[in-house]
Amino acid sequence: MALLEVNNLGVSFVTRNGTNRAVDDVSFTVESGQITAIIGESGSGKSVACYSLLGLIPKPPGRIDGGQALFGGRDLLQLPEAELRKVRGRDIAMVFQDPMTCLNPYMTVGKQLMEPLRYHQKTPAAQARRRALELLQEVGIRDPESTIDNYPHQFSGGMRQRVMIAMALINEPQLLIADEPTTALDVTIQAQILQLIAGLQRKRDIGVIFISHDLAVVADIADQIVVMQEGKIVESGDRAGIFQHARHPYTQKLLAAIPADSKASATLSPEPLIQVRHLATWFGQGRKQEPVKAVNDVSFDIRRGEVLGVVGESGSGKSTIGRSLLRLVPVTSGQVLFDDTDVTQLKGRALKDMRRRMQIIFQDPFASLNPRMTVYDTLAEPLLLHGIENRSSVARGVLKLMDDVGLARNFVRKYPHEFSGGQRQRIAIGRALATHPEFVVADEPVSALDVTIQAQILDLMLALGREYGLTMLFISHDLAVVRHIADRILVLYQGEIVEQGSGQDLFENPQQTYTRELLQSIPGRSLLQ
Amino acid sequence: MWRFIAYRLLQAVPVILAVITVTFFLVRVAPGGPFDSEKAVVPEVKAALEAQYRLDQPLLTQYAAYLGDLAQGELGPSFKYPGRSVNELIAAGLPVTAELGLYALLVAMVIGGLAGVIASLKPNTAQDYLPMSAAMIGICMPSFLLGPLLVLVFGIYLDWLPVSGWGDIPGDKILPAITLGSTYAAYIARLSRAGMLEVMTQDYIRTARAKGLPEWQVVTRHALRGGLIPVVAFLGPAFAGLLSGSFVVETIFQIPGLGRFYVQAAFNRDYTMILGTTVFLSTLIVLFNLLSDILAAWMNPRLRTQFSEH
Amino acid sequence: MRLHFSARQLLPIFCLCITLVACGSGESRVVQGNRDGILHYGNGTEPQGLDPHIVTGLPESHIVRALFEGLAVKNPFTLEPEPGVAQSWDISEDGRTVTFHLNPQARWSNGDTMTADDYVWSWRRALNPAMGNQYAYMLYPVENAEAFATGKLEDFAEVGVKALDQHTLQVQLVTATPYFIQLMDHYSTFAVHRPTIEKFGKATDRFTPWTRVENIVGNGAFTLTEWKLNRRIRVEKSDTYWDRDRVRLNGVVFYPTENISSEERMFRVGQLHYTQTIPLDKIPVYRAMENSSYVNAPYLGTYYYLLNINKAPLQDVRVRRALSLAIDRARLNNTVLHAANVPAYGITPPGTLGYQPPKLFGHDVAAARELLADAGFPNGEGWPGLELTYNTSESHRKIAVALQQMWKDALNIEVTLSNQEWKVYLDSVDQMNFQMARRGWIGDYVDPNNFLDLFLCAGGNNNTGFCDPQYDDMITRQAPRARSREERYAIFYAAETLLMEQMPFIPIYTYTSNHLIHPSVRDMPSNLMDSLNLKYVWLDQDWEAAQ
Amino acid sequence: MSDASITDIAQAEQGTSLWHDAWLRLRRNRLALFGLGVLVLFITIALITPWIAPYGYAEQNLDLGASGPSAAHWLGTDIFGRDLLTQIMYGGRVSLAVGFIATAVALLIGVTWGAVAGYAGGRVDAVMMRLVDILYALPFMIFIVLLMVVFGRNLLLLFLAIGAVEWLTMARIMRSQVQTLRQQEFVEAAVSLGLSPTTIIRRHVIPNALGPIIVYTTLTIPSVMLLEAFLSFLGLGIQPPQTSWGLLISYGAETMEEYPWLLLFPGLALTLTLFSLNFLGDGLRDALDVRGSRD
Repeated sequence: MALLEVNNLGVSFVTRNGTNRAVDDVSFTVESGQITAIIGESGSGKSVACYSLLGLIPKPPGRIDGGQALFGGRDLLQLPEAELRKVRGRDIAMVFQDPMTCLNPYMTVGKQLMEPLRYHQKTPAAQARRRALELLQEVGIRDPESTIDNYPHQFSGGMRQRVMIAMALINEPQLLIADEPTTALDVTIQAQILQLIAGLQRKRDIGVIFISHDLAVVADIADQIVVMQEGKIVESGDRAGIFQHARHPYTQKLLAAIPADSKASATLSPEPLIQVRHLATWFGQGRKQEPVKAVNDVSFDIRRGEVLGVVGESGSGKSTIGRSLLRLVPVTSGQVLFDDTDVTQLKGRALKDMRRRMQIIFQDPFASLNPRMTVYDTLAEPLLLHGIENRSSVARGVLKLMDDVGLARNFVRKYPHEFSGGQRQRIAIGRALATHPEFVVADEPVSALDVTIQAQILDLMLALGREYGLTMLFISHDLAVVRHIADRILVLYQGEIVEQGSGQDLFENPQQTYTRELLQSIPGRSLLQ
Repeated sequence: MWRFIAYRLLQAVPVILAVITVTFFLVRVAPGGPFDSEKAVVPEVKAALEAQYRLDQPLLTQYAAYLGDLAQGELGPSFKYPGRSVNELIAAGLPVTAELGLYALLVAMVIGGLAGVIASLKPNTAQDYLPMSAAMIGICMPSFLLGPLLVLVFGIYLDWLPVSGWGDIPGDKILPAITLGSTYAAYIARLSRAGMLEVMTQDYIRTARAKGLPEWQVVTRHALRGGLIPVVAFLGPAFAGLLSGSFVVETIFQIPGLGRFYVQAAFNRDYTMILGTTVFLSTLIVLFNLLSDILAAWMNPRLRTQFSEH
Repeated sequence: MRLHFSARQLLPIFCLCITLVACGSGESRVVQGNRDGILHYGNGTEPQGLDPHIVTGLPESHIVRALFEGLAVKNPFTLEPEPGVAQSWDISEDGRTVTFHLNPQARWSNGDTMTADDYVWSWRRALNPAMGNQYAYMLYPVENAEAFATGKLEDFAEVGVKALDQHTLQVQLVTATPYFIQLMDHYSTFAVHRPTIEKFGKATDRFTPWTRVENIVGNGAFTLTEWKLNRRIRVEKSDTYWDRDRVRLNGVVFYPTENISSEERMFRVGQLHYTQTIPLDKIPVYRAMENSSYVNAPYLGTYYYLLNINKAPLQDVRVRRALSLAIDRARLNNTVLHAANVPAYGITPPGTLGYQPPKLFGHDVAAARELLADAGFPNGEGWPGLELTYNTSESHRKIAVALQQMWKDALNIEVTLSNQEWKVYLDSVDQMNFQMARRGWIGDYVDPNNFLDLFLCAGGNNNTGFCDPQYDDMITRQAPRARSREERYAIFYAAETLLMEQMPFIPIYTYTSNHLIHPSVRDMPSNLMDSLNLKYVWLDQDWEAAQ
Repeated sequence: MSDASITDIAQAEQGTSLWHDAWLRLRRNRLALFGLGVLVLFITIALITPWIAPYGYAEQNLDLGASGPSAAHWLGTDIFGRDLLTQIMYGGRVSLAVGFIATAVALLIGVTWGAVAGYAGGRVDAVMMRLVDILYALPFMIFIVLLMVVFGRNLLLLFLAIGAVEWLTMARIMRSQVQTLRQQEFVEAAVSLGLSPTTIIRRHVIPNALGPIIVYTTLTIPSVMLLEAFLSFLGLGIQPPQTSWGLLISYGAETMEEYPWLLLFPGLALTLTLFSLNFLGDGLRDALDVRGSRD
């Protein structure tokens, strides 16, 4: 008998501008001892389906239209709130996406860990504490005795996710629902967490629902896969069935979107556009505190028309390099020659002219556009500022930019909050191209996008790069993406370049141990050619 | 931690000095002197009086002399109360005003805090508007109206509480505290409501619910701590406002506080008294601002660990 | 810091503290006071100090008169002087020499006997310019006193006061002064205890703590036992006072009741026997009560508007008279002032020791319009505007607003109001930069001279710019020479008539004293000087039976 | 590339501009609309008072004195027999003027001061905020009393004095807003475009920091009205025969037992204004909160 059986589940949200059905007639089963993955892009209803089972959807806007959710012989959807809360706390546990915000910052880790145990089973404090220490050990936290009384901000992202998992398992649940547990983590840490979840699932023989938007992530650990699109299940089957011979076009499109190849080598002019000599950018030169050496004595060249990839985990200093080149961050020492002029010494007018020739694209499409300026204003501002267009011709210039980035013209008067993530990134790219720059820094431009959208944006950037003859610095923590777009790749570790080479060389014979570890951690390693 | 406090205290010195200088010269510019009175004063007598208080010396020497005395903690004699020094008057008045200010702050926090938290649980419903409107009454009813009203209802008609005085008859501190505190209850209600609404959307609240905790435990054990930080940060400016506004309440309830001395001094051009009270009120305000900043930082573990590290 | 209270736990605590409090504020002070013989007295503002030669305000005078006693004391019923420290006094034929015979029983509160030398030393201290005594002019009738007080005379021996022996004090006056004995009741003429003062510094030192509870030595019916700043001052019956058998109160507690509304509320809940004043709008309420505790009586003072006769348009007497005639004083008094005062048509309050001032005009709008037309402003045309300056107070505002409208309706002229803060107002009046300004004068002693000498050319408190040599001559030369009171009053009458024809000021009303006095308070009569003599006052425990 | 003409832009689907979008959302919030309605009503009445006031504001009837609401005087009369409704209307002119103008002054100084301090950071920020601390430390009530006493009394000074005291908290709120916005990527993008700091503050930072400022403004207006009342209570505010709601309330408070209507009606006017300001303020803040809209 299946651990959890969901039949014809329907959930819709009643908002001012009409009701929309987030989950439409969804049925699936979860066996204990198996990992069932639910894959779908944002807005596909994958999270809503699971949350509604546990009553975690706020009732006024949300509404359960119908369906059954059989768990342990009882229909969760009919249970009174008090009963549902018992199930939620003891039998079904959850792990959420962003470890940085899912723990209560004002409470020690130990106390939060023991809370479910103390509340549901009224276990005395001393015993609960021992249980918590055991679990911390089990999820791989070294020396839990000394850290159990620390506060969440004293743990790294990966460590906090381990604490979340420990907290979920403390009441010995039968079902664990993990909602994109590794999306916010670095690729190496993501690999460790995935192994941890798979290991715990086998050891405790519990059912796991693994929700994700990225097929590659679940390629190694999922037993069953369910693919959802716009509230409906389009396909489901075992891992081999889905990856080898997916039937539904949407599933095929998802598979195709995973960057698997490395860029063909192109012939480039040898003459460097950017020369970086011993660049060092340190933060917090307080009197007494030790300065943070974000970028430490880095030197490299970027040839004209080349796409240089920079790969590294958070804290490796990759973003700082990008911002140092553009003088968005004060450079401590070293030289940055742009077409033989040292950018670090420029001031006033000269700096402004230089800024025209260098632009940046940011990661978060929601934060990189001024919410209170229409697309027209956002694109017109750089055109007018640098005199590329005058008052009369600016309208034509804006429309050309919109065509270049593939945005429909009649959206020109709209505001950022009326666009999807992908469309906003197109606007940001349009803004960067407005001044006809020679050099563009792309700081993780696609990390926040769904896989299919990610593929479109990468292709757009490659196409525009060729058309505008751009030289690009592409920064990302995702080695697969960088390999797909960059001619040459720098591997960065704690502010220093560890290795560099073309995508192909790096993948075939990585020299440094850190590079090898990076390669191992790429999810869905088996899918790559 | 102590380095931070020392640093802030050090910063307070120029602040207080600036306050003294501004007040010192502003007061002397005001028309009318300390010794004018309705019955015309014989010029010779007035000259003798001004000599006794060194008012006939050039302004700068007076200023230097005053700072010299201040350095030794001597605030000079009061013009209006001959035979009494400003130190003595302040020693009598300051503790009362500080105590009234604290009770008022307590009232404001209890009324405002409760209203804000209850309102935030069900936003934009009756449970939101009723408590918020009740807290709002505090803002639109000035103390010179609320005070007499409370006295009439509780003091005279119901005869539950004394009509005036401070510390003589039990219970005579309740009405003044409510009168003074109610204005700030509204501000605190809005702050705590906004703070709680902000916190309730945080992810760790969803985690708490996922643990199966009942709603009221989710609110008290998890949401309250974060939600009330903006309120604690507001206590400093609120206390400053309370001190300034306290003298109306002190006049209505015949409370021997510093505020009342201040207004009498201002109206009588009792220069040393004005300066003395201003210095003490400013110091009290600066200290309390520091205290509320430290408290707000202490409530946030991230800042607390930074403090204890260096 | 753990904020672990939950809403459930908080509720019970909250209810507990509400019930705890709601047990009423216990037995009222009046009931206790009547039992223990302690009078609870609302005293207005917090007294500045208790040194008789420094203080100036009314609140201070009540306490100083309880702790000290002058050579003569005012009888509260008749205001006639009664024996104080001096058991008797005799005045020479030409009225210029007064000899006081001190009562041998008179003692200081520390037991020392009072001697004539005490008075010589005290008057020297009171007149010493370094002392800054703002009431030194009370002793100016004494020969050379004014010269010494203004620093023109160094040697005090030339001042006309001598101690003939331990118990005889002889005073030489500049000229015959019928009201001189009354002045002996004013505290700036009181004796102070020399050893105590000199123990804490020079005689003329203002900062000495000699008036502290633990140091003060007085010679009055009570001694100081407690002074809590801005809270209360407690005095208790003195056991060294020569007339202590007559004193029936065991003690008095003075409260600083600055806010008149709060004072009235304290009276209503029985926290006070006596209030300093009463809010204007409460008068009709209390007057309507049967056997009400509201006491209203004539008071030696006049409320008037100073006119600056050097400034246009007031330099024309017709304008001044028109302004005065246009005011309906009776209507103002009955409505805005709730009939608490008496309309005034001169400077001297009627009935000042039998003197009746002249009444030259009444409310006559027609005459007023005619006068204004003659003065060149027919029906208000060409009126340059007039500003009335007054200091911030509830009653001043009400009167000013009412009169502003009366002038507008009657004469169609614009009068703007300038409400100034106390010291700014004093400064404006002092520097004469005003056109019309509110003014109130309370008599220092019961004699028309105290009001009429205001408008002498050299009068310190003239502030109108009015100067008429003939008027000066009548007041300073002719009146003192009058052989009898009738003749003196006739001269005063003629002088006041001349004054009112010139109208340098607009009289509005004669003051009245307004108090709330608990029925249990006995022998605290209201008198023209509203002067308080605690020697006579006593508390009747079964006052209800008497009603 | 087809030559796009201006008309092409015009036909572009008219995007709902943020302010337009905010107005749509505000229109659905009944309470905010109620608030807006009351405010507009009060302001229009205040503007056209001289023409519609039933009696002259100084017209007295001493014999009548304080009388309760009657046919002749809908809201009764004050102790001078002046019609209370007329007093409230004229009082409204002063109170609303003081409320809005003083708050505007506070808004202007506070917003610019906070924006510059927040954006500049470092030493400039430290100095500017130290000055704010000094003014915070000065017991502001006393500061106003001294100001009014020293420079005498006129309405303009009243506005400036109140405005000069209320901008402190405004500056602090603005500074914290600007500091958070400063880290936003769209500001960094603006820097990389080469825009000057002043343009960045004006075009990018201030419009996005207005939410909390608006809410605080709706709290400042009533408290400024009460501050004017308090000053008038001390005799330092406006001069008779001018009046204001605050003054009417302070006179009413003194005779609340004998003539309760003298306190009730002005109090009601002020309370109604306060509540409508708050409902409008909350409505505006929610309407402007972009996050609350689509995603």
